[in-house]
Amino acid sequence: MDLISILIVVAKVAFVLIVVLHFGALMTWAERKQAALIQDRIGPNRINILGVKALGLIQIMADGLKMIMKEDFIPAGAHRLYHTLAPAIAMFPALVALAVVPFGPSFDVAGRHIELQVANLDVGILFVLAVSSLGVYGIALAGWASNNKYSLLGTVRATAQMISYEIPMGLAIIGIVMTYGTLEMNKIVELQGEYFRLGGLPILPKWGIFYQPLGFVLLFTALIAETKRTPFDLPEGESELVAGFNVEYSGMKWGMFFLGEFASIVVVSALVATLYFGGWQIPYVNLMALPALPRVLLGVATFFGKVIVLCWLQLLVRWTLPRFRYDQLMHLGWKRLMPLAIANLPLTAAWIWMLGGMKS
Amino acid sequence: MIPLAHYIGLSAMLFAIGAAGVLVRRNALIVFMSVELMLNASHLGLVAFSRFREALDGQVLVFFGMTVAAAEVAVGLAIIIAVFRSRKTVNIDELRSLNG
Amino acid sequence: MNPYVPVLISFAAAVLLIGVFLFFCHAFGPKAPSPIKSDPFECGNPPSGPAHDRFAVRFYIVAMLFLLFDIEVVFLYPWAILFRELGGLGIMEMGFFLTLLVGGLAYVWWRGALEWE
Amino acid sequence: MSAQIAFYVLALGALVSALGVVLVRNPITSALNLVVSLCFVAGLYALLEAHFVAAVQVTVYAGAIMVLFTFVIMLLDLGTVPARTGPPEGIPKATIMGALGAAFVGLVIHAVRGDIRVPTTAGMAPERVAELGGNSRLVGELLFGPYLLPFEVAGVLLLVALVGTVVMAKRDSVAKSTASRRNS
Repeated sequence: MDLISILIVVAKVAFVLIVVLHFGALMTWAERKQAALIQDRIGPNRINILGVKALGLIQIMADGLKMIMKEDFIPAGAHRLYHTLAPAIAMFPALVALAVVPFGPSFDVAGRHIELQVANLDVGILFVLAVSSLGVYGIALAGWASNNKYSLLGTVRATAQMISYEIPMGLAIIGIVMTYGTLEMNKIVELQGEYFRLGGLPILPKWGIFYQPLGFVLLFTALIAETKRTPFDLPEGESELVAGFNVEYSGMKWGMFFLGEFASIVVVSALVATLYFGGWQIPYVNLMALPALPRVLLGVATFFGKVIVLCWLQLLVRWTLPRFRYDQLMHLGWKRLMPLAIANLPLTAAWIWMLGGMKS
Repeated sequence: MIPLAHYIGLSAMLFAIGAAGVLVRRNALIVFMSVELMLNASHLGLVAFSRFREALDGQVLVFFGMTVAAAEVAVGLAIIIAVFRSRKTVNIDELRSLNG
Repeated sequence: MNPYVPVLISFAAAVLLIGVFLFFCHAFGPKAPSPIKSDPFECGNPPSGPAHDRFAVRFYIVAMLFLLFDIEVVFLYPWAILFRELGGLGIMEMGFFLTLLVGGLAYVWWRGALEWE
Repeated sequence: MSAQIAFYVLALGALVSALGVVLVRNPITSALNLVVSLCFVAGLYALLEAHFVAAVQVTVYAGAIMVLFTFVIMLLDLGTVPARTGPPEGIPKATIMGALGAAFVGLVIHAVRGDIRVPTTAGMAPERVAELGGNSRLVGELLFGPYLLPFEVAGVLLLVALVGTVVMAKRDSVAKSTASRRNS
């Protein structure tokens, strides 16, 4: 445990944080542009620095600056400490959940073996589940500490929604664990580099999506519900709850909920890309045979390409589907996703057994 | 390596804090949380012994312990809610109707 | 290196970042409190009654069901890791457990605990 | 050396937050302190190389059991229930309990002074565990081997708890339907 390996870890952590935050910030811009496209508008295009508009990208900086310059306001009767703590807790999981996700192939440099993954834990996927299950407290505290009826109602709805969709989420991931027989993320990505073969010819990469099409749909739905965005934005429901659990938040604290939400979109995409779309693997290209530099560049670019596509998919979902009613939301979670997620387990077992991957 | 005795001492302290909470506090929910604290102290002891015996059985037992805790909390809180609905209190000193 | 060292560094970095954000929102920006502003927001009306109120029993039921099913899901993880090695016997073992899980869900459904009218 | 520092930091954190559970007035603060304490103990599990149990501790204990506690406290609006209606939470009683607790801890520490030696029969040292496929896999092998019967019984226990919870909570929900309509 020398200084250099610590520095390498710090660099990796910084890289992941910077990527999550920048992707999150870019998502605010992408979301508005995508919405404008769908609604036949132009979207942000006015803000400029010395005439440079950069497609409206400067808007992100303006938004950030605006949030910092706003009054940090705590309503009367609110619990001051918890009011401040809530956005911090809500944002925390999105910032650390990617620590176990590998974002590129490993390489050797100067006699060191470097894995492009912050922490390779034995319990990999369970770490993501454990950390994200703590995010509920941020939402719960936000509503409870605000001393506002709408906040509390939004909080109760949000908490019930998050915990309801955590079960189908956990069950859907079990399909992936059954398929690859490990919880370690880097092994899962490694195994997705192999192929289904027909007469020795590689036909399809062994990606999770080909083993688990149903599981993918379930997990993606459950994860979108966990991020609390339309069509699952009941907790915020502008038209009924004015803004739900974050009514009484302003300035950067509100911005933290907001940024946390966009960062968790990135986390969701990274998780789905890793579990179902081969992570940094490129189909039919053996990255590990390439020299270190092109291998890393190609691998990292592939991974983030997949993440961007999945983020964009979530934007499309958000601007295409209308909001559910609360009873429909609970109905979908407990009466549709849950039985399907349980049914997915015997289906997976049968499928793997048919492919001959099992000891009898 | 930290000696096993340290873990056992810590476990005893956590257990004592939990036990004191059960005996002193009157809010049924906090009493319940103190029980969880005691349970957790015993889990810590089990895991520590499991590590020093170099056998994983203790960890499996802790897993079962958590299952029992979950079942107990679900039913226990349902009881507390039912009591609160009929008596409008969770103060255990006011719930004496079983005393006869 | 112990795999938890990077996790710790990651946690520390996240806490640091959040601290910077909180400092930003504390340090810049005006401070102009007023009694009207600090009223709880109720769409412009004067606030009526206390903000905290008791909620429907359905919400407790959802939370309790979540807890029990969460445990069952966690039990499935070690099985899923060993699934290929355990073979037919493992499927039978888990089949029994899953039957209980499905039975529980069916019971809850039948009792109408999942209804939100 | 760093393991020692980690142990003492985690132990101190667990103790302080455990005291927080018992000493504070506000039930929400109590619950949050317990969450923190549970997370510190999860850290101790990780230090003891029990990775799977550590992850389950956070997911189930901190992420599900304590969420239920928080939920109940928030929903029953216990933050505003008068804190002391019965006899006061008296100082004499607390002192006696504190003394008893201290005596208990002293007894345990006296009993384990120096150190305890335990036989290592199964030979599952951390290095060996890593060789055999990791902590989660080996815990699973025990769970679906020698502990199969308890595992199935745990399933039955969960089913019973489920039925009990629903019966208990559903029984008076009809009478409260007015309240629930107001809050839906």
